Amino acid sequence: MKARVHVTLKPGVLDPQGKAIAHALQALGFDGVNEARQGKVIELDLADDVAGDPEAVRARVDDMCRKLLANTVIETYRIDLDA
Amino acid sequence: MKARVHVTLKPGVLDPQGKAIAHALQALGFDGVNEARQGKVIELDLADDVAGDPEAVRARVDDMCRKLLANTVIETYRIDLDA
Amino acid sequence: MTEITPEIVAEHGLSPDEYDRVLEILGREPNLTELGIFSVMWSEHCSYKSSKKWLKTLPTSAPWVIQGPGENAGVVDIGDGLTAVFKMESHNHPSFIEPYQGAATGVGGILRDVFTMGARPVANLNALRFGAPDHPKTRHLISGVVAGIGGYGNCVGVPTVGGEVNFHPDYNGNILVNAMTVGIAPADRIFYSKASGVGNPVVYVGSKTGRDGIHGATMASAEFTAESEEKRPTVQVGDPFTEKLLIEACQELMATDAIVAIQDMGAAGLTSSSFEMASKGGLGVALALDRVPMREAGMTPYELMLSESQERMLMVLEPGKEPLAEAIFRKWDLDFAVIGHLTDTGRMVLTWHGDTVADLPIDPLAEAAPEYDRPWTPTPTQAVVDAAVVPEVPWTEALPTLMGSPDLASRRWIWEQYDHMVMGDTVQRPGGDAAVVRIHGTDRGLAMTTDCTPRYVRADPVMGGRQAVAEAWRNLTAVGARPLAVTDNMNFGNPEKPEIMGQFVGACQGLAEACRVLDFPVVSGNVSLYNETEGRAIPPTPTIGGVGVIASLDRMATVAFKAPGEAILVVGETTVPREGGGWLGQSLYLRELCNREVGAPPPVDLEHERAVGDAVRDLIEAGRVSACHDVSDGGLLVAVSEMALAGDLGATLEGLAETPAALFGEDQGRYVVTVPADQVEAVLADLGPLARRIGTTGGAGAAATITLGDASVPLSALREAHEGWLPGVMGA
Amino acid sequence: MKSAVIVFPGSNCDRDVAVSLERTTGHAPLMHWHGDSALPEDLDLIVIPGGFSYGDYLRCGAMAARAAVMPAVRRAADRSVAVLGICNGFQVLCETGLLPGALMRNRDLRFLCKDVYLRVETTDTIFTSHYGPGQVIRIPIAHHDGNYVADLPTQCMLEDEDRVVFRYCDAGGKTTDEANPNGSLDNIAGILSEERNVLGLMPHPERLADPRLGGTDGQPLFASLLEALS
Ligand SMILES: Nc1ncnc2c1ncn2[C@@H]1O[C@H](COP(=O)(O)OP(=O)(O)O)[C@@H](O)[C@H]1O
Ligand SMILES: [Mg+2]
Repeated sequence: MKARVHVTLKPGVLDPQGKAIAHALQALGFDGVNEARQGKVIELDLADDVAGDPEAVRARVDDMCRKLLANTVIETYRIDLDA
Repeated sequence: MKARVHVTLKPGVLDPQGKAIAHALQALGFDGVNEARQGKVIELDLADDVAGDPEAVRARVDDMCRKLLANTVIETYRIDLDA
Repeated sequence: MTEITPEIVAEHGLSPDEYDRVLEILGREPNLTELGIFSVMWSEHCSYKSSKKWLKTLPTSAPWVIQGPGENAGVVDIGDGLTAVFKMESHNHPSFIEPYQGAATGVGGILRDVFTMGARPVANLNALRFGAPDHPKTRHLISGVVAGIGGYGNCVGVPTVGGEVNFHPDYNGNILVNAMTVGIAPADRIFYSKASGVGNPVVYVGSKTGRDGIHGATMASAEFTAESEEKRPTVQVGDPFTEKLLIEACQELMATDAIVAIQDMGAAGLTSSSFEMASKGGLGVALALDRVPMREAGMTPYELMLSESQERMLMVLEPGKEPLAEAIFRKWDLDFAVIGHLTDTGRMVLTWHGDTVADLPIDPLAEAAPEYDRPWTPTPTQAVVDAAVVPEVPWTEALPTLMGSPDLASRRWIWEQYDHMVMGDTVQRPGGDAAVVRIHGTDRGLAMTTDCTPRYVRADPVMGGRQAVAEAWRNLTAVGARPLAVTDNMNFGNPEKPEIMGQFVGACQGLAEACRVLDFPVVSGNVSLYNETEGRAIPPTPTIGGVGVIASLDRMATVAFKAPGEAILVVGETTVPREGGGWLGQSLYLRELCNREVGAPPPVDLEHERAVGDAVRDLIEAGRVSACHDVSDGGLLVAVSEMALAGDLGATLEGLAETPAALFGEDQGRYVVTVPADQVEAVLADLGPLARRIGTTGGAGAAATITLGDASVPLSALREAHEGWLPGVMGA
Repeated sequence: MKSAVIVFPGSNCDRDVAVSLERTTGHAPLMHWHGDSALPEDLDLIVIPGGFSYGDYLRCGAMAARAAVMPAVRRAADRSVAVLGICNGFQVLCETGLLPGALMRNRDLRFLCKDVYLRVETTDTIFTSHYGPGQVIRIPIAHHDGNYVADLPTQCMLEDEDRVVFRYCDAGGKTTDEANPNGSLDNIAGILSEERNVLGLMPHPERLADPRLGGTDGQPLFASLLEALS
């Protein structure tokens, strides 16, 4: 089973990378990019014995996010589960 | 209109960050993570005059990916458009 | 309009008395924006209300001091028309909450303090204190803080060349991150923050303002609780790339004569920068806040005045120079906006799309800020530890243990994450006594170090304060530099507790005494109070950053043994208090091998310190010593071992009593030097009773040992202990 | 020898390499701003220096590779002008496609600044003729993303065409895994273009080319260029 965790900066938190990307796109002649924000996706491949009940898996991945994958001071996260 | 670009390492390219994540999860007592891979998501907020025909927008974002957002030597990308 | 209730006043960290003073100054109730401004201006962080009385007692002048405390950074003359500009600042609370960004923005902030004055930053240092190595949070904090310091400094392209690290359980809930920057500026082009010229434009440059760290300054002034950790206030995110552009743009503008005054936006951002500039110039200022470049929609005047967004500066320009300045900042892709002008009203008037949203008198607010004479009690004197009753662990066992102990183990794992060579002038990299950076294009050097031994300060704040200054002076001397001046970063607990205030008062006294005797004035500094968690204070930590100058890099000393067969001398041993004894109170021997952190710390005899240091420096300047290292943590045998490791050469020692006191006592004012064999007699004759020979260098590679009497320890075992500890803790 | 150093916003070893060039050649190189798309025609050497161009945001070197000056650099390279990319410059050259492969995050994920040993794999280049074949030299690295990757055909091609110029090794010249500071494929530290006029390398030869800084093993690289290009 695969879980995909999207980690993004909280709204309002400065995103220097995003800012630079928007700027670079503009310099390359791509007009009309109002804003760019950069986040991470972490794809986890979970062993079958761990998988099973999606709610349990979700709770487990949520725990991973809070403990390691996201820095909740400045980031938020979203979990997608793949069958 | 928002476009979301997912940039991930090509299969077969070693992912030191993903490896470290899998390792750290295990050290935290999360068993059963076979593999972790880390990618980027770049969220673009496109001006309304640019938006419009989804196919044109997609072509445009694809162009951005090839010109800047992804390094196709080691990365692949996927584009999602939000209405 | 928001009604100002006592709750709102309290949330802004103002006491009822202080609020009464607000009412008195205004003659009316403040609105929320005004209250916010009072609150940050009168926070401990900006007003120094608890510490000012004592900071005034520090010596701050010398013929070579060009600018002492009171500006963004201190300035000292280093000859040839150049100056060194430096300061140290803490970012303790933010680094505990978000180690990477907290530490990174700490570096960014101190860099701005220095380049605001017209200097090009040439080096960074960092003084770090973490909790117990085995505390569950420590690893995460170390890796985040180190990555953050490196991430910022490396990207900006300023080498991080030195620092120090201590571990103690009393930092478990409150780590210290003190960052120092040293810059070089031409003596005739120093920029100050004093505004002048009614009508002159006030200009905002750098990054846009967002809702970053609103109330950061008031937070940094309040004690930490588990609850405040939960609240997770918005932490500022650093953008080192923008900082690099800002440095280059400022340098470019500073080469013209467009700038009247300049001030970075640090804690309390736009509020304190505009207040300080106007207040120093005795002027007023009118700002149209709607012109401030904003990152987010819907920002309010309150937020704009309190935001701590990074990488921003405020300047007063010569009239008519706006287009010139704007062109430079645009070239570097930075925001530029004329947001107001200076007035003769002595007031700060803020408008928002034409409406006045705040109108405050500047002087009463900036200068009549509260100043407290807080009650204090002196720290009780500790008994002197009798060396005779200290358990004796054989030195062959004690030495490897000490070399691999948390406070003595190598910090290589840390400094290898810092680019310590960029700019191409790092002549002494981390690992020695002081880092040395060549003054670009010359053959002279700036030496720099940070020092403090918190366990000494806790046991005896006066002596510990002296020791911190003396050790910094000694580390500069040990590379052959002439010490010039210091910056201090006073990290203490809650000053409302008399015993904590007593530590502060004692440390200031010790600092002042040492600075005076050593001719080593304080030119800048920073105070961080309320470093407590759940009522438990950190060990008092007055970190000293010292800077000195080396007249010729050909006459510089390093710690490494250079060749076999050279004489090893100890210089300055006359302070040993008792026959055959050494000072074990508060020593690492006592802590690491006897598990006791007790006793009075080693006394610092300042006259002796000076005499010994001057003699050692004379030897170095005359090219008569081949290596030099001061004796500090861990004592004599540790100092010798560090020299052996650096040179990959062993040592055979003689004439030393095999007692913990003689080998590991931490008596102050001592150096170990090596001298080529044919010159020993002459050097010993010149130094007289100040020096004695304790051994000979020798044995290379696998055969190298530290030998004393019949016993020896392989250098390889010491290296393993020394280099292995930190990577072991960090799991890599 | 007429040389230019390209300066991007965020470059920070531009001055360092200029100092080395000036020490070698006796005159200062041209410092060329990234936004200026026209390079002088008579250059012998273009240096893309180390640093954090555009903050290394998105990917190291990615934005610099798309800067206005880069088409001119490419044209110069096509005309056989020597191009030297150091550290961030190597990343930029890979991102432009002037050199094959890519540089990823270091194996241990940490920024690393320290001296490493390199083995000179070929002296048949304008950059390394002053070294001996197989010579072991000591030069600092300072990077977060120096982990060289390339696919198998590329790897074979580099090998077959003698285009690997430096490999990380131990003091004795052995290319062991422990001596590999960042996880690079085959311990690769620097490679050449097909025409052998473009060199990219992660270590910083300009940082140990002055006895005052503790070593001079970087100096022969500049001396080789001087000899080849004047
Ligand atoms: N955080 C750090 N960053 C960079 N260098 C450090 C750091 N901590 C320690 N060092 C370096 O390690 C060496 C030993 O530090 P320390 O034991 O504090 O020296 P000393 O006893 O001479 O004051 C010094 O060269 C110092 O600059
Ligand atoms: Mg020392």
